[in-house]
Amino acid sequence: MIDFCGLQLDHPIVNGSGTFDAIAARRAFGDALLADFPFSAFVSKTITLAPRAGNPPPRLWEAPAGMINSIGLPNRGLQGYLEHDLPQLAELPVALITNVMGSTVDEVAQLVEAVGARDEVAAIELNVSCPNVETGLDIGADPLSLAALVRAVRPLARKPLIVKLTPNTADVAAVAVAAESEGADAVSLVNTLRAMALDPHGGGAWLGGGAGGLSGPAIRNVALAQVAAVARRVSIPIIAMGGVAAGSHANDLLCVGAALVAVGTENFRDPCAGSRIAAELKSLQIAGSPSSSMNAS
Amino acid sequence: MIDFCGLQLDHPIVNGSGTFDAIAARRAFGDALLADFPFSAFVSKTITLAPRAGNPPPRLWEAPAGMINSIGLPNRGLQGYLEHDLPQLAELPVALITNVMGSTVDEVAQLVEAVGARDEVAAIELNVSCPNVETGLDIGADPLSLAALVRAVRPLARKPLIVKLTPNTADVAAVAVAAESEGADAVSLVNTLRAMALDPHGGGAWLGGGAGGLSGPAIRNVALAQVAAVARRVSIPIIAMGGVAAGSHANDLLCVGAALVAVGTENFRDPCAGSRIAAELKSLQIAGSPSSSMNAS
Amino acid sequence: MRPIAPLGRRRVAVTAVDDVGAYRVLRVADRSGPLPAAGQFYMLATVQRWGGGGDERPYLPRAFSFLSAGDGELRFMFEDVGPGTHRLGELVAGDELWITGPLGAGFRPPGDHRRALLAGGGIGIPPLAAWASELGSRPLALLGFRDGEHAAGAALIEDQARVRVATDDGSLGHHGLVTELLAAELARDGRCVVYSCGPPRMLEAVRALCAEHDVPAQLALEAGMACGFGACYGCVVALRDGGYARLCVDGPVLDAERLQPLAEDAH
Amino acid sequence: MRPIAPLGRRRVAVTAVDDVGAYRVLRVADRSGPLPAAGQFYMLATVQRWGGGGDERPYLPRAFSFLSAGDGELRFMFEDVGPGTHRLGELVAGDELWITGPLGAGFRPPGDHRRALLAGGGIGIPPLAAWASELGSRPLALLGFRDGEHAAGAALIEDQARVRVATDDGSLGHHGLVTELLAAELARDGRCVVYSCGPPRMLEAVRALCAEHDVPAQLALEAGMACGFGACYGCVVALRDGGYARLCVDGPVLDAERLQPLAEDAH
Ligand SMILES: Cc1cc2nc3c(=O)[nH]c(=O)nc-3n(C[C@H](O)[C@H](O)[C@H](O)COP(=O)(O)OP(=O)(O)OC[C@H]3O[C@@H](n4cnc5c(N)ncnc54)[C@H](O)[C@@H]3O)c2cc1C
Ligand SMILES: Cc1cc2nc3c(=O)[nH]c(=O)nc-3n(C[C@H](O)[C@H](O)[C@H](O)COP(=O)(O)OP(=O)(O)OC[C@H]3O[C@@H](n4cnc5c(N)ncnc54)[C@H](O)[C@@H]3O)c2cc1C
Ligand SMILES: Cc1cc2nc3c(=O)[nH]c(=O)nc-3n(C[C@H](O)[C@H](O)[C@H](O)COP(=O)(O)O)c2cc1C
Ligand SMILES: Cc1cc2nc3c(=O)[nH]c(=O)nc-3n(C[C@H](O)[C@H](O)[C@H](O)COP(=O)(O)O)c2cc1C
Ligand code: FES
Ligand code: FES
Repeated sequence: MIDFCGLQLDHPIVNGSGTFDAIAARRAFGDALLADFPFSAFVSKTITLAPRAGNPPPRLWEAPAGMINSIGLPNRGLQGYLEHDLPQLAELPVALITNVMGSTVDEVAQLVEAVGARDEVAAIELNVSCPNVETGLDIGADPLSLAALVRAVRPLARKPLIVKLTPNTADVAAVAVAAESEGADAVSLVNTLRAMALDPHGGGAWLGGGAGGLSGPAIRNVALAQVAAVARRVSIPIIAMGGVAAGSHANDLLCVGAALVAVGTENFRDPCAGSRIAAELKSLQIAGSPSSSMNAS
Repeated sequence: MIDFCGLQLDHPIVNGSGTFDAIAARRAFGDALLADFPFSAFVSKTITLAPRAGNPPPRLWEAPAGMINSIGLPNRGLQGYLEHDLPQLAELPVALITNVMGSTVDEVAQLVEAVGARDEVAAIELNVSCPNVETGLDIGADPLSLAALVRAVRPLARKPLIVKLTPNTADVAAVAVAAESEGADAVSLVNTLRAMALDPHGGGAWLGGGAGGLSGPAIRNVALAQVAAVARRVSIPIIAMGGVAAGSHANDLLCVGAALVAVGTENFRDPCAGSRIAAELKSLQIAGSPSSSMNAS
Repeated sequence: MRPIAPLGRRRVAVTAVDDVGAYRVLRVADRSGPLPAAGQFYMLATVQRWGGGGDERPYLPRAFSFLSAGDGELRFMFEDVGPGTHRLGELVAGDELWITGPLGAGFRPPGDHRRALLAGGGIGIPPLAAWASELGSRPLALLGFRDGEHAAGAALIEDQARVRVATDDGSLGHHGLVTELLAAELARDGRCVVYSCGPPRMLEAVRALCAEHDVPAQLALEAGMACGFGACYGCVVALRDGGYARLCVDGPVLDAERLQPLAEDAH
Repeated sequence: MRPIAPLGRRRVAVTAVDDVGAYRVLRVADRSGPLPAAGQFYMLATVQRWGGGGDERPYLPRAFSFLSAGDGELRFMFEDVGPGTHRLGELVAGDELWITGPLGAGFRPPGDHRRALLAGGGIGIPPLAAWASELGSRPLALLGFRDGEHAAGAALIEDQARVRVATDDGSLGHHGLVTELLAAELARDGRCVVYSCGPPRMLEAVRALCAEHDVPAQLALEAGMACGFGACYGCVVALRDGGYARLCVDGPVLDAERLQPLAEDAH
């Protein structure tokens, strides 16, 4: 058992927000999903106050050792989430972390308060880093704006508050320190790296949303550097992610100071990547390979 | 012929600083290198005021679709460069762009002044983005500090001054605008993305220098997004680079607004990557595929 | 209830590889999966070296409709159009694949005393062949192809359907578009449900034609997919109600009347 | 003057593949390159699918000393230790490689009325075999291996040198380290130049031993390389003067006396 902000988790592998839809996966795989749930906690896709349809297609681009997405945060909105999604997510055998995002302090406050009031929700992840929505980027890239946001919403959350940082910044550790100082219980990183692709047949940007975010193995070592930099500066736990596709990658992130590791894009290639990576990690740890006590800097 | 800040170049492909050593390559390949020089201009490795030995090995890590380097800017220092390297580089059949870096305004001023005074040098590239040296990162990530630097050194340069930006920043376009407003003649981007790798056998960071910079195909789409963002905000020419390995990649960068394209890591895989990519680009342009007049945003 | 996939990807072996005209047919042994329903698909990736192709791709698995299934064997059909299909085309018997599936929702029976009319072409054959086989009634299938070499693919459905072929270059059957055959057939007898799969441009013509004739149509659509099981929200098509449907869980077969006009390119 | 490489990489075909104990020997046809000098190396990458292996590697080309050269053919020898050598190990006759080379500076003759004494082991055989062949004097070669399967590699140098083998597990020759054989040989007759190539730990022992006996040594070193022609500054070893040498242009063969003690791991 791992204690993460008071949550007792079976193993350190969770999913990255927006990279696993437990409701859709249950339609695809049936109740076997509940019997063998790949993650020790489930992180929902980002919820916004109003429903969003998301960006026009195409939404995906395959990049060298990774992919770019421009999904645009489609979701049912807060009410739809509480009424439609939450009852189904409550059936999962693991703790639920709800990821929210707002474009103003007030929106975030409403989201955090409403979600935090629900017993089904074990923790809240605040997405301040989505590269597809202008505001997400700006708040999360600047320590001062982020501090103001966390200060305003922390008292309303009632649940552990995880701040998901953007990697598209000069000094991610400074932003993490700002979040910690205003009472964030944990930080998570990295979100996707701002990226772009052109239509090979001409005519401008490939993605319907214009730009997008890069994820997958291509960003693995960038994520590792950012997690290490943040771990050196904060003492709250870190959920680390970015390009994790095997137990050794998760182990690296734990080695530099992460508490949990999230699997994102690899879920698309292997729907049970979470369980596989947890098992690989366990056998690495039994084999006595570099452990989380190691100092990697 | 392409006009770039008054330099007349045969084609739009140059090399990225630090990714081709024309002096060493001539030792390896002989004078055939001069007869078939791969680039239309040669960009030197970064020169500092004092000589530097560089970082302890290992200096390289192979990443998914790319590599991380932590070379640490080894060079003979300004005097060594002027006396030892410059006469040899003057024998190259193309224009010479000298890349310099200093850790204070005064250092940069000395470098720019001394290098700019030499007839062999056609233009100066100012590296404010190397992730391996603390100051480089900081100046280049912040529009105000960069503006102050460019303001101070621009009058001393006598030659076209290209500012090489760091990608490790929240808003690269804002930094580019600052450089332009203080008289930079061009900007170049991207430099490497801050990254890290752990020793697979345990014991902490793999690279002797601790952290390093990611280059190669893995960063191609990140570079494209940054170049597009800068092109929308400045009107000075852009030397674009990051993961270019084929004519189509160069074409993409030209499409979003670059004037020249630099090849970096691909030189390691193919010493004649420059000529190959220039030829591929030419046949794409003849085939009438998306041209630089296209609006990609 | 649609057949449900075993949880996760599974490792299966290629048992045989055949060339049919311009197409490659891959047989794989799949003893642990359920029998899929026509129109469902699988996500495929090779176990060895999925990656390292053009521009360092493929990286994500690729979606393929099954062509036929039974006796612990699945058949897929494709043409080399990019790094993923290129890599799949290198496989020989004994090589291994990761597969996930069957996924998505397939075709629904015509009902309403309507006959099933199949219209499609090119790489759209697999779901139509599977559907004709499931219907068992040897429906009429109107198939369009670029040229004779591609039209050879029609052999893969000839046992299950009565096939009429059109080719762009006139080398076989009707010289012209398959939608010309479809228009004539709808004019002759409109009491049908059209089942269609093919390139975007063809599907859009089918959609428009069926709308015009007020004939229900079920289209097996394609979109770039990252996951195939609803995780990435990448595979959407625009609906008339202003929203989007995820093809991998809400489709790939969708009622034509729910759709906005389809974009004509591969987007 | 060392042989100079043709500018750029060139495409060559594998002509044969042999297994020698634990090692793979690759023959490639190279008609356009000059005859290389012992200790020089080539950068190799497959034309097809260099990438897509473990952790999406290999991406950069890999450095290999040549084992022998002549008649338009080069031979390389390696063991599967990672994604690059794994991919090379999949090659069969007819497959294609990109090669760049010959690169670097090789061994220099002993001179001074000293005899050449070769000491090395494992994957260090190629430069030693090439050097023995270039010397033509059938020098003594002391070779260490992990076990009998690896010791079979000694066959690749037996025509050129008088070989004495040591194995870690005692399955062949001397039971112990090759440096024990070397110590005895240096004690017997120190008028020699030691030429060495092997794993870092062995090279460091050879370096220390030769320093102790005041015997000159030329070490063929290894380091991770990105380019092989001086472009990346990645392949350095620390020198006693406080600086670094690039192995690909200043080496890979360096005088032992210029070096700091070598790190014992693969770093
Ligand atoms: C439900 C479903 C069923 C399918 N069934 C079949 C089938 O039975 N047989 C069959 O042959 N195909 C089928 N497909 C299509 C097949 O999945 C795609 O053609 C697949 O992408 C081919 O992969 P590729 O790597 O060979 O080509 P890709 O490189 O993926 O090229 C295919 C198209 O993708 C676009 N593209 C190009 N580069 C990129 C990039 N970097 N990132 C994203 N997109 C890019 C272009 O428009 C290109 O024309 C099906 C698709 C779906 C969704
Ligand atoms: C001049 C020269 C000549 C050589 N001659 C020969 C020869 O004749 N025969 C031969 O077999 N070998 C030779 N080598 C060594 C060979 O080039 C390397 O072993 C090569 O790296 C193997 O590639 P790989 O992908 O199989 O293994 P790699 O993955 O490169 O593993 C080799 C070592 O690299 C390190 N490593 C692991 N992961 C990474 C990573 N991601 N990035 C960087 N380093 C990593 C580890 O220490 C590992 O043990 C020579 C090397 C040099 C420099
Ligand atoms: C298709 C896709 C959708 C995503 N959606 C969200 C999201 O809704 N909210 C969020 O905070 N992060 C989102 N992310 C970011 C991931 O949670 C994760 O931070 C990122 O992908 C890096 O991890 P990876 O490399 O393992 O994928 C998304 C990523 C992908 C690829
Ligand atoms: C080994 C190596 C050394 C580099 N050295 C320098 C340098 O000295 N100065 C500099 O401005 N950029 C340096 N760079 C950055 C490149 O010029 C280029 O900006 C970057 O690698 C991105 O391009 P690429 O992906 O094509 O390699 C170096 C890059 C590499 C890989
Ligand atoms: S392919 Fe991922 S949601 Fe459909
Ligand atoms: S391998 Fe690049 S400088 Fe030696």
